[in-house]
Amino acid sequence: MNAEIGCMRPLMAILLPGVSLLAILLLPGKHQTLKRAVHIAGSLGAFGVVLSMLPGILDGNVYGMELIPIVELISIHLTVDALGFYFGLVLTFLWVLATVYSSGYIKHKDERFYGFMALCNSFLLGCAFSQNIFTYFVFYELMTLASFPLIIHEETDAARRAGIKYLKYAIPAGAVILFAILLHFFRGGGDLSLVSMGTLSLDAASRTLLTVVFLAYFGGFGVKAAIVPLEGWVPDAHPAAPAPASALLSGVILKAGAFGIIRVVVNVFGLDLFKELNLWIPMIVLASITIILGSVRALAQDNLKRRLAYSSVGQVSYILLGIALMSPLGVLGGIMHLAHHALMKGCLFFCSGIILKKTGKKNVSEMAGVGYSLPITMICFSICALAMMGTPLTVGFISKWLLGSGAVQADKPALIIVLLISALLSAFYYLPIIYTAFFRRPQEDSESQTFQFKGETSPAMLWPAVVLAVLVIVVGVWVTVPAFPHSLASMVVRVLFT
Amino acid sequence: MEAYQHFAIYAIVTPLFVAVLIPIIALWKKNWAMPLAGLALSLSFVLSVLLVPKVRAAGYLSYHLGSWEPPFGIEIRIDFLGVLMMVLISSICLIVAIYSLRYLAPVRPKEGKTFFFFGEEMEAGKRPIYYSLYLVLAASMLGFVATGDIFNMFVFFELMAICSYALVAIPGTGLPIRAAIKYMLMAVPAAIVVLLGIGLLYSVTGSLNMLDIAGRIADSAYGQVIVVSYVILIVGFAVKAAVFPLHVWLPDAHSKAPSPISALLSGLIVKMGIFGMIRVTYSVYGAYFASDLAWIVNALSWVAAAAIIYGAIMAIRQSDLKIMIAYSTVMNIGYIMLGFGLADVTALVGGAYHIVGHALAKACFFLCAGSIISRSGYLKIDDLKGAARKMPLTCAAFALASLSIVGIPPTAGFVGKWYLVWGSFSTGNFLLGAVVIAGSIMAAVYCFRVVYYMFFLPPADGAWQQVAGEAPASMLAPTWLLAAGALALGIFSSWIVPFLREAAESLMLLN
Amino acid sequence: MRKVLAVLCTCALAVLLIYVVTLLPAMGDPDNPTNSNVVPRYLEQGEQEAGTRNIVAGVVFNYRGYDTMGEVAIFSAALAGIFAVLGAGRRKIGRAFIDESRVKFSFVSGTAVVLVMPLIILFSIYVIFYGTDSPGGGFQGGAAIGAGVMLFTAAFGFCRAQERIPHHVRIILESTAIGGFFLVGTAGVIGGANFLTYAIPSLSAQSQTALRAAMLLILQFGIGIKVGVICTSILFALLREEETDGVEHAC
Amino acid sequence: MVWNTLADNINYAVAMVLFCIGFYTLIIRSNLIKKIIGLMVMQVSVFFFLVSVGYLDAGRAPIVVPGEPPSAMVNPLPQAMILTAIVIAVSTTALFLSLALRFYRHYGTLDMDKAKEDQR
Repeated sequence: MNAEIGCMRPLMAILLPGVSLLAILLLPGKHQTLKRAVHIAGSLGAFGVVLSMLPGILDGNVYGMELIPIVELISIHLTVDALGFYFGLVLTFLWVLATVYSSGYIKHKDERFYGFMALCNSFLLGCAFSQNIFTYFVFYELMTLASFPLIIHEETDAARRAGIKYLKYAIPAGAVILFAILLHFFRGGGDLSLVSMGTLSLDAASRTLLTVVFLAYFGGFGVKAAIVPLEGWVPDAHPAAPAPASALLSGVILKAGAFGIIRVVVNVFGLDLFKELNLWIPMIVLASITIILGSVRALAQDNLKRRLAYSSVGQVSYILLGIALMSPLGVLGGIMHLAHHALMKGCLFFCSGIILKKTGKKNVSEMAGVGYSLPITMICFSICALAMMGTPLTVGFISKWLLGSGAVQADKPALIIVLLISALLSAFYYLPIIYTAFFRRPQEDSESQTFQFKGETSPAMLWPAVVLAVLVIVVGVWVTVPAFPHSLASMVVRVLFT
Repeated sequence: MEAYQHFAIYAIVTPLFVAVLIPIIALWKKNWAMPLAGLALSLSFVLSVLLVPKVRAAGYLSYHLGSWEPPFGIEIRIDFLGVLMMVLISSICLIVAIYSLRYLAPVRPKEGKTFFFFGEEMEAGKRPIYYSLYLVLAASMLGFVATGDIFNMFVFFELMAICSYALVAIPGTGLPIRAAIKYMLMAVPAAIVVLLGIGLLYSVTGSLNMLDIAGRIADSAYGQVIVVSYVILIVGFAVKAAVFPLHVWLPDAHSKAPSPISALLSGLIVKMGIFGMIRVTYSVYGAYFASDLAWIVNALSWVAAAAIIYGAIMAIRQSDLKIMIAYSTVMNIGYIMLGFGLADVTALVGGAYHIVGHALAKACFFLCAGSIISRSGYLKIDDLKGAARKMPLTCAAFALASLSIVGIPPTAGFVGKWYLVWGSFSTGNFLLGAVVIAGSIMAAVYCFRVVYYMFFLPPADGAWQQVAGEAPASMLAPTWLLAAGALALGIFSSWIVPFLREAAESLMLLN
Repeated sequence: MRKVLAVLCTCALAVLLIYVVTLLPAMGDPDNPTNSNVVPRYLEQGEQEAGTRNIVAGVVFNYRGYDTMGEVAIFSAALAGIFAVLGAGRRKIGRAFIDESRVKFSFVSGTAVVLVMPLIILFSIYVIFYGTDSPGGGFQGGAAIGAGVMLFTAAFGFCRAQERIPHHVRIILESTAIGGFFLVGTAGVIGGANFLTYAIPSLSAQSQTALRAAMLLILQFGIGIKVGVICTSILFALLREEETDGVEHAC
Repeated sequence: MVWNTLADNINYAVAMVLFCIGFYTLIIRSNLIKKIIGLMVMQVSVFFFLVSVGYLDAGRAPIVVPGEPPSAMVNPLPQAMILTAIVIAVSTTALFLSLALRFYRHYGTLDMDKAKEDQR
């Protein structure tokens, strides 16, 4: 790994949304349009700055800077390596689309929503660019707090309950992570950095201790990543939050947990130690259970967003499965799925938001004929739903294919069955939506005016969904274009397996 | 003799002198009390700050009052921890004094909306007395942390106690009076007990200077008396510090006092009890510390853990805002005690850092509560629903301070807890470390509940209708200063921690 | 239940304390640590160094003058605290239950008090000024003044006693002691010594003794006045009846 | 052995017993004035203890008389300490009494337990 190049760009990327937040706060109340523009500009700026690091990253450079030493031996330190850059690029890109989308979607108390959205963007970028697990933890916790107002934005009772439930899960999880960090730091050698491939070793700490540390990390990050016994907040939070917030929750915030686990496995433990400790088998089992269970429970949901949320529970575990396989192709698939799922699920939630706004329909059973009134939306939805099932020529297929070959490579071909069952189940819960939307006649007696063709929704909401749907196909077809997930993920894998 | 050596004594004496001037001047100029108090406290603050580099360079500052060399006269002996406490005390006293100005102001109805709760209750004649007592309180705390003589420490301890009883009772109505009586019933015997402990110690050493005693008890023939006197002194200070089983006076006194006084009580005065314990343990009983007293100190760390859990549970159960904040103090005293009880340099750094961090955050809490109460008259947490719609800045300061109380990373509360956990892990007390983290979660429950009510719930029917709006700037600015201080201390901890570590090492070195 | 607990607590405390007593050095033994450390210097050089033949006064005012300053501050703070609790009102009129006593004013007691009062004041002034050389001093003399005022009040009633020593005069006199300490201390600092040094080193050696005596006198007098006045003020504050009906009661 | 020491230190022992009596009064009585009396007994017992600490067999008052050996004087330091402590005790008691007075005027009783229900 190359030496770090001192550089302001990571900090700039983190601060840019913050600047937009300030502008939102300082501008007087009446300039709504200007505020929206500033908000979009802030997230665009962050995306631009991240993108500007692409050539350097592809050359194998590492950008970074140390900000402030917090306590002895530990500082807030930013570093952009290939993996962090990858996550940062995905999240800033999705964020740009979500800000555009929210400028059309959010009509009530929009300042608060924009402000916390910008804050979340900053903090998540901090997560992506953190040089040590402590910095990761700091930004992660701040992000948890800043995302709470996004979830309860609608201020209904259900939203409040969901928000409180979210905190009830997330704050103890934060404490567990802190406990892991403390054990790691004080008993595991005192190196929290995420730049090398494995800082812990059996020389410095006992086997039991390392296992406890891993379990604490896994449990703590697992709450965000929605591992099965800890996923309880996900299906409540998604339907309660406004659509752009649910898209970000599923697309990025859940991934922050998964990304944390990736960092822990790859950079803290290192694949060798991880294998040595025999932790990969239980992780594979847990991931498989989550995949199946998430899909099964999605089948039973009638509420569209709830169904999507359960789908996310299953899909995020694909990433963990890929990492736990510890074969080059498996890891590649897992990491790539991080981006792929963000594209697909982002689009699906955008579409569900449009449906909710235009027709007021929350439940799948009520959606008969929606395809006629919102054709473009539903086409985007269908593309992504098909991609979720793993249809070739879409990103979903790439992930599944790589994961499957990874399983074979890791000598665990039985896992292919898990992938197939999951694909089958997702077909069972996605196809009925498409079928209902396009092929079922709306019942004549119920509010027939909503089913007339009234034109699509406002461009601010439509275009993000369209862009994502197009990307789902483009990225799925031209896999190896630079800046697409494959190029970056394969850089990571190359470093890992040499 | 260089001029800076006189800084410490003038930092202590000036407020005392101005305190007796204020009633005289108030005979003619009623409104001069606050500016005079502010002037005296600013002088103390400036002098304390100027002392910091000097103390840092020399390790300590020794000043012989009346030019008598130490065992014969009284010595002022300021180590780094002492000078840090002096800066903390003088700054917080100054900030809270500024806050008091409008808090105590008489009722000024504006369109029938604004009313000042406290100013209504207190007669105007009491205002100079308030500032007078306030200054004596500040001076006594400064003297308490600066002194190197154990009997002088007792004198300032009593001075501080008398001022705090009077300031709790100053509204003169039923509940504050009762709270003050409850406080006195605990604290006066505690002071007597401290005097008894000093007497026992004196009877076997024949000296009152701390350094001298420390040297004499090292090879004393009266080991058991010394252990008993230690227990007695610690119990005495523990009452003042409101350590868990002896805390019963605290929730009443802290919640019924005027809010600026609550801020001082929670932010500084209970810390003086802890400071007394630290001072006595390390500076006086250093020689016995590692051997005969180890089990007592070790027991204190478990008491501290109990305090953390108990305080947190009680804070969660409260429905009154100020009582909740008071129980939070019980809990945080547990944290500081833990740092002291673990008998480890790192843990002591954590405890000392928590003293500072908690002082800022808790003072900010009480000032916010004071602003809300004086603006709206609401005391219950349930009434705070929707408070942010009328008083966004006050509520935001409360939220920021609660981050520090909970210990979310870039705040002072986090740094303190981090070192506490470090200390408990490195001494092998994993359970205590886990208690620290569990306490943080419980703190999150009671702090974030209030923040949630303020920001995210609509007000109850008709509530907050007649409230005029944000508190005046002279109340907001101190609140925000404290909140920002709690944040800044978290971010720039790496500037302070090396000093504290040095101070802790020099304290522990006496063993 | 409460009783049992109290008895148990007290017994435990008693056992602990008696146990300590058996371990303490024998009382009155000249070899005790208390008699062999620190103190010999006070006894041997106290007169010369502190300028007082009464060594206790030397310790109180000179060696440990800082403690005394704190103590004086505590007394002032207690008075301020009492005002804070009972109400400070600079009301000219106050009444007390003794003014409404049905026992008639006795000529004999009045005359006796009038005759005794000057003697009390004289005695207290003696105690104050002679405190450096014999038992006595500012505190004791001040307490005597306070006792005299108490006697006067008992005989003539609150209203008349209050008229004699008006509120604002008391307020001014209360600050004499702390002011004295501050001035004496600062004089030492200006002279180049430490705070509360009873000397100005920059002056000639001959004048030092006189200077020290003068400073001691200032302090003793200040403390005496202050203690007397504060005793009086505390008495008045406790006596003053709360005006519940809102009507001002004339004397 | 123990009894001998105790007999020598009978002043100390009495002071400690007084202390305990004061403490017992303080916690068992609910009347405020009685509590204050208990407190004062505790205070006085500590003063008594301290004065005894300064005692010297066949010592005389610490006032310098020319011609007498200085070592025959009792220890002046505890006396000075007690002088300070007495003033402190007086101040505390005065403040406490004024609080009790105010308490009585407000609640009409001096009994802490009886006033407990009265939430004013």
